[in-house]
Amino acid sequence: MWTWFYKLASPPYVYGVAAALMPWFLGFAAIAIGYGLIGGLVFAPPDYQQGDAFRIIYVHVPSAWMSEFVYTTMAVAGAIALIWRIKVGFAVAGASAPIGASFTLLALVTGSMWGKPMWGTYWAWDPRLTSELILLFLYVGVMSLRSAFEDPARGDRAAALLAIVGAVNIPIIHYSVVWWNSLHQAATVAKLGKPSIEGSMLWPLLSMFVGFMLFHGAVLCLRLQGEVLNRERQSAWVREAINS
Amino acid sequence: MATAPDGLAVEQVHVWRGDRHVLQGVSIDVHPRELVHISGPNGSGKTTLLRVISGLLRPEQGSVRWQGQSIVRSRTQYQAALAYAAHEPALKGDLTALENMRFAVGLKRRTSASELQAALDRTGAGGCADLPARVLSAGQRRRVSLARVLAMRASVWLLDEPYANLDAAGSAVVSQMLQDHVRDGGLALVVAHRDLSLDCAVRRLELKP
Amino acid sequence: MATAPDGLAVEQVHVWRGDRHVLQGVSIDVHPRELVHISGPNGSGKTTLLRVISGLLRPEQGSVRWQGQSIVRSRTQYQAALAYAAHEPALKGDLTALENMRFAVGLKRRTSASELQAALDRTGAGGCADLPARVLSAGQRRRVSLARVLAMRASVWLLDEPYANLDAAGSAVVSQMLQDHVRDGGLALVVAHRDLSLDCAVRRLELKP
Amino acid sequence: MSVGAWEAFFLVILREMRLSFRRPEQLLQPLVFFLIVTTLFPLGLNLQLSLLRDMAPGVLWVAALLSSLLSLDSLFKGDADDGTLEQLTLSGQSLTVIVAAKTVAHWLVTGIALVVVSPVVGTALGIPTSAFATMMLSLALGTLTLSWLGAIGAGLTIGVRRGNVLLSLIVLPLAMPLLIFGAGATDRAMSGTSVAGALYFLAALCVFTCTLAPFAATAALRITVE
Amino acid sequence: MSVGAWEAFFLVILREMRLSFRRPEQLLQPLVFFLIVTTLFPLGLNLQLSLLRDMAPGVLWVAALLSSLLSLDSLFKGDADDGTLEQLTLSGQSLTVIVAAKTVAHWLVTGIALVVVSPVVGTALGIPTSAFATMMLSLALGTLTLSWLGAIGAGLTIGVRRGNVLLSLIVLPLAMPLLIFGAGATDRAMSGTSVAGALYFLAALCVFTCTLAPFAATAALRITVE
Ligand code: HEM
Ligand SMILES: Nc1ncnc2c1ncn2[C@@H]1O[C@H](COP(=O)(O)OP(=O)(O)OP(=O)(O)O)[C@@H](O)[C@H]1O
Ligand SMILES: Nc1ncnc2c1ncn2[C@@H]1O[C@H](COP(=O)(O)OP(=O)(O)OP(=O)(O)O)[C@@H](O)[C@H]1O
Ligand SMILES: [Mg+2]
Ligand SMILES: [Mg+2]
Repeated sequence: MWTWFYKLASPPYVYGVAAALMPWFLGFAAIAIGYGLIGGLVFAPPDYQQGDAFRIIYVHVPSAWMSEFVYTTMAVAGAIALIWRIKVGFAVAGASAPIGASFTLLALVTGSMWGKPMWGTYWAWDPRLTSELILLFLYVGVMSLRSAFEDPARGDRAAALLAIVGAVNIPIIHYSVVWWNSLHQAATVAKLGKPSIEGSMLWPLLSMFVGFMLFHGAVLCLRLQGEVLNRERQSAWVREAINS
Repeated sequence: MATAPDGLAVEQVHVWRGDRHVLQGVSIDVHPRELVHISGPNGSGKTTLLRVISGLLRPEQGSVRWQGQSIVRSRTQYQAALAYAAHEPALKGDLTALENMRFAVGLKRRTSASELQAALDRTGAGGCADLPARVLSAGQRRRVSLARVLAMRASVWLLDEPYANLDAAGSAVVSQMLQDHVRDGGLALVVAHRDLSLDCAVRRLELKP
Repeated sequence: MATAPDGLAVEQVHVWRGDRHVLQGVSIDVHPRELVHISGPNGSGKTTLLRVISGLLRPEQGSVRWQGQSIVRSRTQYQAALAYAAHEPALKGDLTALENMRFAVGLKRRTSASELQAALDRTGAGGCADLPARVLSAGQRRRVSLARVLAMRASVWLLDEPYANLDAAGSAVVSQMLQDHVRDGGLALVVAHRDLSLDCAVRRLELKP
Repeated sequence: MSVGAWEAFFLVILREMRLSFRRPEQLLQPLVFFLIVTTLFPLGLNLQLSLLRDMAPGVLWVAALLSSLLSLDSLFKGDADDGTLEQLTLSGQSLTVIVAAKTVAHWLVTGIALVVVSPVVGTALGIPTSAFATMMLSLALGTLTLSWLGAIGAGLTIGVRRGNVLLSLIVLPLAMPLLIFGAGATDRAMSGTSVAGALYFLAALCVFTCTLAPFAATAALRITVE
Repeated sequence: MSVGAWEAFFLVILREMRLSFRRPEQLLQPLVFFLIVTTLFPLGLNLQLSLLRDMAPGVLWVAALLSSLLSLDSLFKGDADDGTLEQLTLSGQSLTVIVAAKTVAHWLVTGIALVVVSPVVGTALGIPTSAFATMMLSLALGTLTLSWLGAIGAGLTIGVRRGNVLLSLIVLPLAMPLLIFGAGATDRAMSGTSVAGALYFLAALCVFTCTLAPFAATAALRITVE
């Protein structure tokens, strides 16, 4: 019953799928991000309080969401790899970590750029901000643990385990605004029911988010190809793929 | 494929370390009352093989079976019946020789201090029983680690160069230990660079570099 | 009292460890072109004696002189002329064999990578030059530590069980090394549990337990 | 004559205790570290007492985290270096039992001691006596949780050079919720507001970790030992 | 063909650097530890921002001390465990030269890195840009002094189990004046008063330790190596 699952997860198959999907992801990402940028930077009205400074929201919020999303992907891929001994899972987890760390860094940087006009300081020790910083530490921990091992197989497994253990912190980061009164914006978009944001601001934001997702998909495919090739460099199909 | 339901069966074990293919399909069946002398030049993979057989290292290919069952499945039962003495004597420097024995052997079977002391006496390390392992000489440590093997009363012995660092008297003790173990129905795999001149049948497994 | 102005003189060395009087007045004169085989049962103080002679350990009584001078006085000159290989091979696991050699030998004399590689080749560890020491087998490590002794070009060799962990080929290399060293005017003190069958005069120092 | 899991558990605890008490001065070290970090603070700050009182719970908790963490680094390292960890792995006992015993022993030696001296430090930092019960209870729960998190981290970093730094990099982010709720509880106790919420959360976290961490730590060890 | 003292000094520095750079990600670790410890405090303090600014110099200095300390523990320990320290002792070079090289290499790898990232941490803690020069200079002097003090402590604690805790016991009291004057200098720079006094004192302390500590550390090593 599981054979189809294992076949789907076999390295050559994954390599082929990733190679085929990559351009599609990239193309749609360009469209979605294009619409989001134009809609957000040109057509959306300036905020009545913040003026044009609020426009950084179009990068900040999607990258903040992505930072959590990618971590979850990484932990899930790691769990699959550890439990069912599917090597491709390690490749996905390994490919995800630097992407997620980059999104986290982007969210931190855009957030603090936004913080200067809003709160008058680049950094405040607010729970949301601190927990995002902790997320960055988690990513750094996973990446350095992976590279701390001489034997890549062990590094993979150790990093996957750490990613799973660290996943406990994701809900804490997400609900930090709810649990502690904080400077930071409470949930405005991702609220059930009616979002408390105007349509002409909302749609470009959602589009940016979709675009970021697709872009992440594209980068993941690209990195995944590299990871798979590197891991399977001894095997026959890689030699063929390279020679052809 | 004839497995050995009452012994140890190593089947087509392959291990790569870094870029080296260290174990290239090693197979051997060992039955009770058998002793296998593993030899081969330095770096040929003897230690690696013992670690695979003990279950410390999982081979990339191949399997090890104990009484017909894969040792991955029946790990705890198998390891309860196993005594492994590595290159290093594995003693805690801050504990005395006797305490070291007590905590290592105590996890396998209930023992008494007098039984442990008897094992130490047998390997000639009785005088060191109450010294912290830190101050023991290389040969004394080796003797303590051999006494630990004795006291475990295991049926499978994996010994990595048990003769190293021992003086003539010590070497004689090791040979005697091995003979008695095999005669009492145990099986043993012994890595040694010198010839074992034992009073029992010795099979040889030679690893190529 | 006849000192040996061109060699090593150990005079009435006494060492207590804990309650044990380990070295009970050991004396020996060693001249260039001489090799001393130190033997004795496990725990009789062979390693302790080598550590005293190297200057790592100060004896409670007695002294060690090199070219007529107490080694406490002329410590740096003496130690520059000394190569000591202990029980453990003393390699940094994160550095490759060659790097290990480079940093250890480099403090004694200027060398080149090719010279170090030649020493490694001589002891049969040439193939491990670029592997981190952590992954080497016990015998390979011993070979690297012997290559280090070779490359130091010291006139005094103190070797603690150089034959341990080595295969037959390795043992032959050690014997050859020792003969060449003595022939070239060096002196050596070697701890070994087996007989040294060398093509040069071997004096024996037997320590009592 | 085979040895049951509980017997093995207590034997390993006994072993760890024996090792700790063999060097009694070392038992004191995490404590003294704790004392020193808490005194360093006021020194570095040269500020008024009222300010000091406000930051007391934070300082207390940070010091407790760090001192417990520093000693965690050697949880498996010593055994791995001298080869006894291999012997424990091959003992035929479940590795989880052994890991659990080592972790509990670590907490018995360092965690409890911290809890016991915390009133002294608390007094020095100006924490009122009325808050001591909350402070000690929260520290007890917190250090136990931390020992478990640390066991995972220590298992993952065996054999890594300078593992202690990597260990803190791995464990401290995981320990942040502990710190927030632990210091929060003490803070609330000082201001007389209700502490139940924070304590429940700490207790829940502790139970959660105690149930799952043994398996995670075992898995970590298995990955790094082979 | 014998090797001069300077040559030996640079060879040992090269060796230490090689060892550090063999795992480049580990170079970052003391830094990350520094960042994490500075993050811990605000978390533990329940986030009163005004408070934070007042204690910023203290937090910064305590974090720097701890992170430098943590990596000091392995200064001689690794070499002692694998027997290479014996080989270094027998190299025929003055042990003082070797100790000095190891200590300087330690500072080059950890101290300088701390100084370089301190502005980032400083900004996060609300230290104004005008105080950065003082902060960095004082940290540079402080970490160098600390490396030397740490070398003495590390020499004394070789061969002792759980050395790192003992190490902090030995070093931290010695480091108290550093902390008081270092944090004091930054504090004064923040409030705009004269910093010369504190900096002179730090510089004097640094020169004093750099002259005497090599001999003290060598003596400490000799005592424990036998
Ligand atoms: C360094 C500073 C900042 C960091 C690290 C940061 C971090 C984050 C994170 C992690 C999220 C996603 C939360 C989630 O839903 O899980 C987020 C969302 C958001 N951030 Fe920030 N932020 C920062 C500064 C700011 C500033 C200055 C503003 C504007 C006042 C802002 C406005 C928002 C908004 C509107 C959202 C969407 C909230 C929602 O609908 O859930 N952020 N930020
Ligand atoms: N990462 C690696 N890269 C390359 N080679 C490796 C790696 N790890 C281990 N090896 C090699 O694998 C072999 C391991 O051998 P092992 O320790 O089993 O030898 P052995 O037969 O026990 O030798 P000895 O008699 O010296 O104890 C060695 O040749 C070692 O150099
Ligand atoms: N603190 C101590 N208390 C009692 N005995 C001690 C103490 N320290 C060392 N010893 C004893 O001193 C002796 C040291 O011997 P050493 O290591 O020199 O032996 P060796 O001749 O090298 O033996 P081997 O052949 O086993 O290497 C050992 O017998 C040891 O038990
Ligand atoms: Mg071997
Ligand atoms: Mg010896």
